Amino acid sequence: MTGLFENIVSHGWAVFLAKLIGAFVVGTAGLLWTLIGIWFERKVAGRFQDRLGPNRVGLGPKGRFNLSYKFGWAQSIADLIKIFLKEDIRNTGTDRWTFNLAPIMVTMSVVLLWAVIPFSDGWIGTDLNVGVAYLIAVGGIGTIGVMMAGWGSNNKYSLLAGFRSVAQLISYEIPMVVALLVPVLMAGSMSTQTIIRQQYIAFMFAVPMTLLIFLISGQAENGRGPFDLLEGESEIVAGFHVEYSGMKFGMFMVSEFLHAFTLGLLTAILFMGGWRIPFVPLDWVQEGKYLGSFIWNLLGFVMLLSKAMIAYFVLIWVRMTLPRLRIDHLLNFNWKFLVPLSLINLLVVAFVWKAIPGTDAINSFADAFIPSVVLLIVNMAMFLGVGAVLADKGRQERARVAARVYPETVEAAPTN
Amino acid sequence: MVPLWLYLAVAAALFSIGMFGVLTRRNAIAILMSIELMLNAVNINLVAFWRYQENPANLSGQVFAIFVFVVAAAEAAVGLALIISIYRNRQSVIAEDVDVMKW
Amino acid sequence: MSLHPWIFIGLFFIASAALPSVAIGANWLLGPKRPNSVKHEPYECGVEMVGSPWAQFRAQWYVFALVYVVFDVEVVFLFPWAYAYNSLGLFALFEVFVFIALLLVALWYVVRKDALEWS
Amino acid sequence: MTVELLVFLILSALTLGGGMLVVTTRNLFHAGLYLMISLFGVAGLFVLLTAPFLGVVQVIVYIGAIAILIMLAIMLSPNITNLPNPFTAQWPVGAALAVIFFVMLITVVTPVMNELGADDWVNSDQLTVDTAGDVPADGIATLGEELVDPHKYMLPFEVASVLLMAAMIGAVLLVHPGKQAEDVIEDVA
Repeated sequence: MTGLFENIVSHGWAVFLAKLIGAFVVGTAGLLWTLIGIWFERKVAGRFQDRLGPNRVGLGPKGRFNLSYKFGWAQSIADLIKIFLKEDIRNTGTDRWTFNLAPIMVTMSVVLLWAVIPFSDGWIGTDLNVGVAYLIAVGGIGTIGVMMAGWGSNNKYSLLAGFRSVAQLISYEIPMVVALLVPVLMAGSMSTQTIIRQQYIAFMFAVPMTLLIFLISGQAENGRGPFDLLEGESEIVAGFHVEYSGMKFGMFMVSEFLHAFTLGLLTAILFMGGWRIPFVPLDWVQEGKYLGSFIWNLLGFVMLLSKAMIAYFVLIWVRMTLPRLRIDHLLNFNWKFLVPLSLINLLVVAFVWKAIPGTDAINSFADAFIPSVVLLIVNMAMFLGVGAVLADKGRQERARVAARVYPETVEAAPTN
Repeated sequence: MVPLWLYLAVAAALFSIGMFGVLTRRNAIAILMSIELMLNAVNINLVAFWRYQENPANLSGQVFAIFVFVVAAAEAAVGLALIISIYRNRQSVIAEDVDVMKW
Repeated sequence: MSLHPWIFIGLFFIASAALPSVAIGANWLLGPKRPNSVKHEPYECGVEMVGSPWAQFRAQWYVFALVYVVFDVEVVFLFPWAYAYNSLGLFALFEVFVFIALLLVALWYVVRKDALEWS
Repeated sequence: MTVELLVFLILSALTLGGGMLVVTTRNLFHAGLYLMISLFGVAGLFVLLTAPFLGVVQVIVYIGAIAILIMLAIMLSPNITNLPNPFTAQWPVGAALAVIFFVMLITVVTPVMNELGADDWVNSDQLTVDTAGDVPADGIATLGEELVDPHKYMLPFEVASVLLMAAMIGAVLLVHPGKQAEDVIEDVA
């Protein structure tokens, strides 16, 4: 691409133009991906709830059950067209700039994540040496957007939900960040690309506990699944974006879906080995052996997408299965359980990492094998410990609630 | 590269703006925000001097800036807590109204 | 260290701000505009709005943000440590252990004070 | 004008413009947002000074945490959108002092520049190209090593932890007085 422009303009401008176009292409691809993502999610959600999901819109051959548009693949496109034709309402008393900028900020915070996502060995926006810290920094912009939306709407529900959302977002950012430290520590780098290259054995097999913490806090950061009380229909009507309509509301929707998928991507990159194809040596891909580098890159891209889809599917699964948490439970769970657990987990991994010799230079599957097995065993022990603690807490809590709600039954029942 | 004095000028201007805010705003939270601006001016200076020394391999400027972050965080946390506490007792966040110690 | 990658980040900033703006702008152009005073009232489940949305909020929210700030700053120290961990000795781990332990003690205190309790 | 200078000018405009608006806006919520813009400009300046880690940390800590804390505190206090009179009566004195201080700082900066060998300091890459050395390729690793190095910054590192602990406990005690603390306050008052 740069070469193409060099014929027309000077080298500096050629690089600039190529990068600008690259940025727009990646950003647009990200936003358009939501069309597929939303369709996929609605389909999967439909199956979880024992229904079909979107099945009308779209052209296709006649199906077995005489439903000619069975897959509804064009549902998202129809929704897109519809949302473009909606009236853009701004209610009285809103703070104009704050109100209008909020959806842009929220979308930005998600799209910006894509700048450092390595889609393949050679396909990456830019490989920052502070990549993981950048991911966290960008995430913070979304919090500001939520706050602006809540405040700018001149609505009690919005403001209250904005407060709640901010409390949730900032609370769950801590375990997420601490969980991100573990891959950084194991790879000895903050660059997303290096983290992938260092996963001779995917980190998810070595540190499943960290993966779990990351997924839980990521899901909460995204405000989905059991943590979707910031838009709980029965409590605060639609959360901080109750006053938004048309594309501004659409942008909140898009950013939520895109964030969910990006979370899947990040899980794939940081814990599942990213574009690395299992059992294929790294230098085949990097030097383009046998197949040529384009094919390897393409294969890596497909690999990354399928891993991301698996993670995304798990997240949808959790979202569709678990009931919504109450806000006090949500915050208690974070501060009294997840934050200490993530910090202790970090220390344990760091200790094991130092205790095993040879972890400072891992350059092959064989190097990674023993540390991974030891870490896995340690993680299993941690799972058992945490499970025991949780089971004990659960028993106490049930007894406490029972004593409050049915005092007479508890007194009558045998104490043991 | 951009000459050093430009960074220093920006930092000086930011510091003066912050100072103006601290001296003239009535709202205590606004004063605190101005203080944050001043701290940032200091940080710009620290990092600029670090960058323009002959041997930037010595990271003292960056380390200093990080410790300024810590101090700023602690200051903001305690300062705002004080303001909220004062508001609770005296129903005001105007700095001039808090004059019990002015005798 | 070159600043080269950051040019892309800067451009990505522009792109990621421009794309949603274009979408919202297109919606503004394409959508109908039929304002009326009822439609533009703030939503309160159909009831007319009473008073300003500026109800007084509790300091509860502030406590969460406060604890968050402290842990966020802590993470800033942990990032370089984790980055350089492979070239550090066991003593560095001990230092970080003390570092984290102090903050966990503070968190324990805050929890014991019931300051993080939703009341 | 080089690209770097252009970027620098944009970032300083963000920083100073944002800062200016912070101290003059009546609406405190907007002031908080302008503060974020200003801090963001500073983060950009850090990146331009080849300290990208600091730039990112600036966004994480200042914008993502401290500014949000300030915003929450703003939203907790009443009557923020239209302060009747945002400035004290002595604001001209404050403005004059700030201007004098600014002029003073600039005049202090100038001789230093001259001493360092940039006679024509208004128009130069002289100073910078000659004296500024190369930044280490792996600055963050060095940062990590130095922070926990007993001969370098180990003590400040641990003291930072103590400071944060004290700040957290103290601030929570102030905002969330338990039963005993409330009694104490009432006794004093």
